[in-house]
Amino acid sequence: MMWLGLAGFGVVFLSAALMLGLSFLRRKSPPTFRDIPAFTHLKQAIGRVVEDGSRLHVSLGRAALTTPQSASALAGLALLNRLADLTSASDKPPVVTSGDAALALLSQDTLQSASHASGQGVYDPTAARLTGLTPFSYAAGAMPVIHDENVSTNVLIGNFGMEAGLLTEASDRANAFSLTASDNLPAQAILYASGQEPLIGEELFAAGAYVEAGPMHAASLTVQDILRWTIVVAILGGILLKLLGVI
Amino acid sequence: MKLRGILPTALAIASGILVLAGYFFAIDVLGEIRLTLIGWAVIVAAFAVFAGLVNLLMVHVNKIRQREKGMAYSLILIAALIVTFLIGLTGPETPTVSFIFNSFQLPVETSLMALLAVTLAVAGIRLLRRHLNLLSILFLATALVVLLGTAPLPYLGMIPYSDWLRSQIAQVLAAGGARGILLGVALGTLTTGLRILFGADRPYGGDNG
Amino acid sequence: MAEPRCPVCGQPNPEGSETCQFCGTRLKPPAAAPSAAPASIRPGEEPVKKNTAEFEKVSLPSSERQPIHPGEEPTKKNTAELERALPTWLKTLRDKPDTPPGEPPSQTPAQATPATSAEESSTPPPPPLNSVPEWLSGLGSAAAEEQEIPDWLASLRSKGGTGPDEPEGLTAFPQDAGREQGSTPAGGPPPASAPPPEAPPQGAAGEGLPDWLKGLQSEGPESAKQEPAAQPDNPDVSAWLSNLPPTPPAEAHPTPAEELPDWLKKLKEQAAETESSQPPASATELTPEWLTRLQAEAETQEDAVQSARAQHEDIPDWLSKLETKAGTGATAPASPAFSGEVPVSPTELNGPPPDWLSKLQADVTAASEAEAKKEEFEAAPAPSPESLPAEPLPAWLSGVQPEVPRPGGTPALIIGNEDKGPPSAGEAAFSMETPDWLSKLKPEPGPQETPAPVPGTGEQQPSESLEPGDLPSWVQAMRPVEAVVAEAKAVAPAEGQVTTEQNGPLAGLRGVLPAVPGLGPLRKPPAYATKLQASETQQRYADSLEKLVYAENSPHAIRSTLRISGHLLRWVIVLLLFLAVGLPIVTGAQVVPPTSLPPVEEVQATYTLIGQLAPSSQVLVVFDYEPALSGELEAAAQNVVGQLISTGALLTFISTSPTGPALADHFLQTTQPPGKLQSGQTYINLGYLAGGPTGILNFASWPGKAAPYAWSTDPKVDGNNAWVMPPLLGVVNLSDFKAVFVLTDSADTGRNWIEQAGPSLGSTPMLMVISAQAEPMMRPYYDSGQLKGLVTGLAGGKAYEQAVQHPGLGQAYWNSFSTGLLMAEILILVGGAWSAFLAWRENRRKEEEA
Amino acid sequence: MQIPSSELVGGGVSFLLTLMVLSYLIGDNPFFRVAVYLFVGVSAGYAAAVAWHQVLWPQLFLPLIFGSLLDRVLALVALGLGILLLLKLHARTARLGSVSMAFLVGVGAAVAVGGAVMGTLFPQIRASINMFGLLGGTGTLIYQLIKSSVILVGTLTTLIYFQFGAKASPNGPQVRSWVGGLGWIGQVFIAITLGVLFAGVYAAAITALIERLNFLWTFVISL
Repeated sequence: MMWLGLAGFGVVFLSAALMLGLSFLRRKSPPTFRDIPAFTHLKQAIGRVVEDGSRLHVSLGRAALTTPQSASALAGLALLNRLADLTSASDKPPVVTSGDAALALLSQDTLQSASHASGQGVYDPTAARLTGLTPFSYAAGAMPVIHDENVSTNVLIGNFGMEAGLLTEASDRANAFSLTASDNLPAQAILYASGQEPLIGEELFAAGAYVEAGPMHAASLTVQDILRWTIVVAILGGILLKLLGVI
Repeated sequence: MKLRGILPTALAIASGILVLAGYFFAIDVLGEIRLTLIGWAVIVAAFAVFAGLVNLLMVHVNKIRQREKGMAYSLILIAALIVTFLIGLTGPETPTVSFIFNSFQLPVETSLMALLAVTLAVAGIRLLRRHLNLLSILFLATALVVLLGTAPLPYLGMIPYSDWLRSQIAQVLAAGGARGILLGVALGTLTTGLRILFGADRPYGGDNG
Repeated sequence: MAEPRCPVCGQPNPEGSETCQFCGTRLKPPAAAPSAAPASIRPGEEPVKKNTAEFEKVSLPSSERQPIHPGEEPTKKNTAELERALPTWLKTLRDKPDTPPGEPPSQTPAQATPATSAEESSTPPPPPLNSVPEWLSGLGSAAAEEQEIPDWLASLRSKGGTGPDEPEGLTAFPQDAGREQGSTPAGGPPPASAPPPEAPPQGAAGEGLPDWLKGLQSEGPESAKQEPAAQPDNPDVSAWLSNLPPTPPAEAHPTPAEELPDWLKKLKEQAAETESSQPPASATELTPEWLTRLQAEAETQEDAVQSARAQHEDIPDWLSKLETKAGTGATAPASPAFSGEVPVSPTELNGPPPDWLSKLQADVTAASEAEAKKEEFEAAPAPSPESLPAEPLPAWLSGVQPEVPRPGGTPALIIGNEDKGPPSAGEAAFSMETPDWLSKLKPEPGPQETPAPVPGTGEQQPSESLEPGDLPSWVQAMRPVEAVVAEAKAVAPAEGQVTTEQNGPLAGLRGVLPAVPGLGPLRKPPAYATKLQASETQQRYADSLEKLVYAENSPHAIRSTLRISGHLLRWVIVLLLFLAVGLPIVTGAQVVPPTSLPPVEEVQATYTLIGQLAPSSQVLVVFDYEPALSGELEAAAQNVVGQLISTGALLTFISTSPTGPALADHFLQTTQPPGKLQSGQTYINLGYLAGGPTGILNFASWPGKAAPYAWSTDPKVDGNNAWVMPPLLGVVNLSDFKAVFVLTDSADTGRNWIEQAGPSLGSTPMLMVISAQAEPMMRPYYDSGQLKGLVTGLAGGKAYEQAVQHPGLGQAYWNSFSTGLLMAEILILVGGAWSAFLAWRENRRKEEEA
Repeated sequence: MQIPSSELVGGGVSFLLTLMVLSYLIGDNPFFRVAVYLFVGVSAGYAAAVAWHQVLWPQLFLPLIFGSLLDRVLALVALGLGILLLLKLHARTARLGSVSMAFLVGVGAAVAVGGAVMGTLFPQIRASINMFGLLGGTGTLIYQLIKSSVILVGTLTTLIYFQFGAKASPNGPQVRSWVGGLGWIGQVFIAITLGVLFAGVYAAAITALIERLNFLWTFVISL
């Protein structure tokens, strides 16, 4: 298994080098990405939030930071950071709900630094909330937020399970716009059916790049594309070797 | 980045790289360090639970203070939380806590799951109203075929070949799609994690990147 | 009737000719224009409707009562209708087809008389000039009729004061204009003596006025030619202007307006006359004319501003209001005219003219041209405040805004555009949804839409307003008359009732265009006033606003219907599903035979493997599912664990979910016969394993350290070292267990166990009982041999029951499962088809409307 | 049969709470709110109790009190990080807490990256390749080949569908036509996959509904 570990290190090291290099080289001419309508609609929804004084609700899921699913939450936090920035002109700060305590604290930090960055300095510590410590209690705690706090746009991005269906149902009843993304496959199926603008799989991690969160986010997508084709080649090559009986 | 932001970032990068090294290099020391750091992280996460509880309480205490609409619910929540926690301190396995779990938490959670039977049906019905395209139609058609092959029809039994069709769709077509999505998610996870390890994304306070 | 004349060269053209044979100017509106009738209500359309209704008073054929859209130009037939009503003297005035344009006396009346101007109005006038007043006159006249005001316009009016006041406040404009005009031409310079552009400024440098002109020359050829023409010797105006320079523009307007009450008394009846004489004046001796215009425009703006704030007649009052407004009223309809203004100090006057002046200058010709077409007085002023370049937009949107909270953010954007503050991030996001027509605001500054302060207005005038090259022809036509009647005009203001036309082409004629009697009804047909002659840009605005209004309204409608149908749909589904699921439970009806499932391979493998376990085998059972799915997992795993117990296996429970240990207890209570298992003896619960995959890895590599203590409701067992108890006695590594069963609802958790614990298992088989939704992800692990057995969901549990021939929860739920799923399938199939039909119909409707 | 009072009370509470939650199907109402807030409070209290009993006490305080020197030192570091995190509760000291949050995030990111590469990328790639070893699985060789090929096509086209890079064009960013074509096939696989998953979720949900209605009925007839 030693070689596997080294291969893993190689993949990570190369990805890191590519990301750093591309983010530096392309910082002036950012790459072009395919159109994902969900992000266009999200921008419009954010515009409405700023305009009509309603509220943006960002739900970051319930990924524990010590699990591999934490990446989806971290991607959600990156998006939150940008959204908080975009809505800084709004009357109300975005309300953020999480199903993991550490994640809730991180969302507080993100909102706080965003409010400082926007020069408003007004930070509402209760804007980032832990609504429950188990998946369904988290969803149950977030539902009243959607119903009661004049939320016109819901962004569900992170690690959700089937409880996501309750959040989209609440959003639907509140006639709110919902952009939804989860790294969990069954949740993606639910969100595909019930969300207005569902993001599928990897698109969750592209959110930062699509809301111009920084050159490193754009570089990330380019690296993902490079790795994608590397995987395709690796699989096809591996199968060829397998059929030839080499491996 | 300000000086006070450097320490957290450096700590995040250092701890991350140490843990990551433990994954790739079969060196006992690295493995030990990795397990120790993750052990610490689990403990810190447990502390975070209590910090989170305070946040949850603060939100609802504020609602009560400001006499917001629905403050009665907040009262109920706070009371339930404190009572359960205090009793739980005697041990979550004690009969009382077990009673609370079985009588309060379990039925509500399973009932919330039961709600999905209706809300998902509504979502399925509304899907084509929202997105009328080939893929949505394919999505619904697949779901219907799989459901048909999941259980026999009343008084009719299994539709011939429906279970075979279901297994082929679920184990061949879906297996391919699921694997592709999982690989894509893994790629996204990789780059997202690396952004943290570069200090490009710093969600832990200070100025975010 | 007479053949159409070219508005530019004045030459007669054969009936029906599209363009002037002499200068090529288009004589008729494009044939397509009238046919472009939109299905939806258009902003610019309402006033037209109203006026076409009035049109019936002169009994127009119904064919002519077509809705007119923004940008549609008057059609010949309308004006022809009015020919009947024209006094003969007016016709005679016009019947001199072959008069060269150079000859004013004949040419001028031809241009000025109502009928002719009406006829002229059928020729497409240069948009920048006449379209604005024409177009907005519709707006103004629409304001008069409550019932026909569209929502957006109503909201506009609600901002601009009550219906009746608006016209009243606005009618002051033409009267003032007429009054001013009557007084100013005295100093009208003889055309011959019209100095070269450079001359007048120098010659007049001593007065404040020529400085203006010097400045105004920089505004482009037109202003350069016209302004100098009359200003040097125009005492009235210069006197009037002498107040102006030291005061900020906003305050400059009221100065002439202080005379307003007098004009209102004296000039009500002859407003028409003065109007008719304006075009020549405005064209020929532009200085007095445009200066009076400036006043008139300014007053009109103020009137508009005033009516927009509150109904108000007292001038000093509204002057003071205006002053405060000039500073703050950025949102009032007329305010953009003042927005960004800087108080003009006398020294500044030598530089470029105040922006508002250059802007108003751009409007002078527009207003005059519009009036030359005999616009209705009530209607004409209405546009004038809004006809100021930048105004239609804010005015409309200030009206739309309250009505339309979510029109793609447009109103907010307008405000954002006018905002001089730095754009915030929110605005940046906003700009992403800027409609084209709004984003065009910046690229298209100048006479048309941009507020006057936008630099370069003057430069842009030629491009847009050179087309109104018919102005020079007016100039040619008017000059001599002005010169002749100059003296008479000088005294005109003194007279109370002016019954003799003193200026313009109708000089000397009596009873020209009497106020109301006789000609009232003739002037009434507001076809001209309402024939919307919008420029391309204005048309774009109108269309965009229409889209805006439409896009705003339709979602509301859809949403409301969705809400109602949503509730109904939900209730129907609830009823049907509960009936389908509940009836078998209540009645105990067997709708499916007990053995209704074919044997499932992976279930059989599980059954076989458990059957091969030796008695007292130590087995690890992982309870890693959420309480929400306990119903499904308990039904699926009931007989799996039951068979393990019946083989005498010693069970160890563990979980990576905080609720797992409690669920394990609940599982034993609800699915297994009581007393079969004894904590600490036949089974042990190791509780919660924190850390997710890392916790699993810890447990896999050193189980005793990762989960040392027992979790039990039995105090004797709880908290003690579990690894000295029978179920774990002798177990050091994970591979010491005879089998590992993972009960999970999550593919992630299942994968974690396979990937983290798998390598430590050695030959120990791992099997899983999973929720139905995890199957596509977990099944490959069974195919690859990493899992030796797999039981999936209720169906798997039922299949297992059939295998062990021991009915349990699977059988109890199976009938409801069958009927419930069937009902769901029917609902989704039928409902989905209906939704598809609705969506298809909706899309088609949208396409048709588009 | 005589039902123990505790079971009766517990059953009664469960019965009421189930009805209160299901009432959400009619519309959002106070009963549902009460049940939900109660549930959130109870579950949070329970999770906190478990965190204390199953994590902090055995993994932090026991080693701190009874452990070896090394255990105590390690536990002290963890305790220090934990206390720093608790400082986040106060506005003035909140910044100190970001140290432990940074540690948590750093470890979390590493676990995510390690898990993604070692736990998903490599195993899934290996599985895709091993499909063609045609060892495991059932059916004839031809069937195995066809099945493996379909899964392979599904995997690759789905992966290709996510291609983000595109070329700028007047009609907006466009991916290469052949990539778009493969991506479209991938979309078909995604739609089918999500459809299967939706069916699975629905089966789980309706099982939960059956379990609840079954419980309600059982409780009613047991009275």
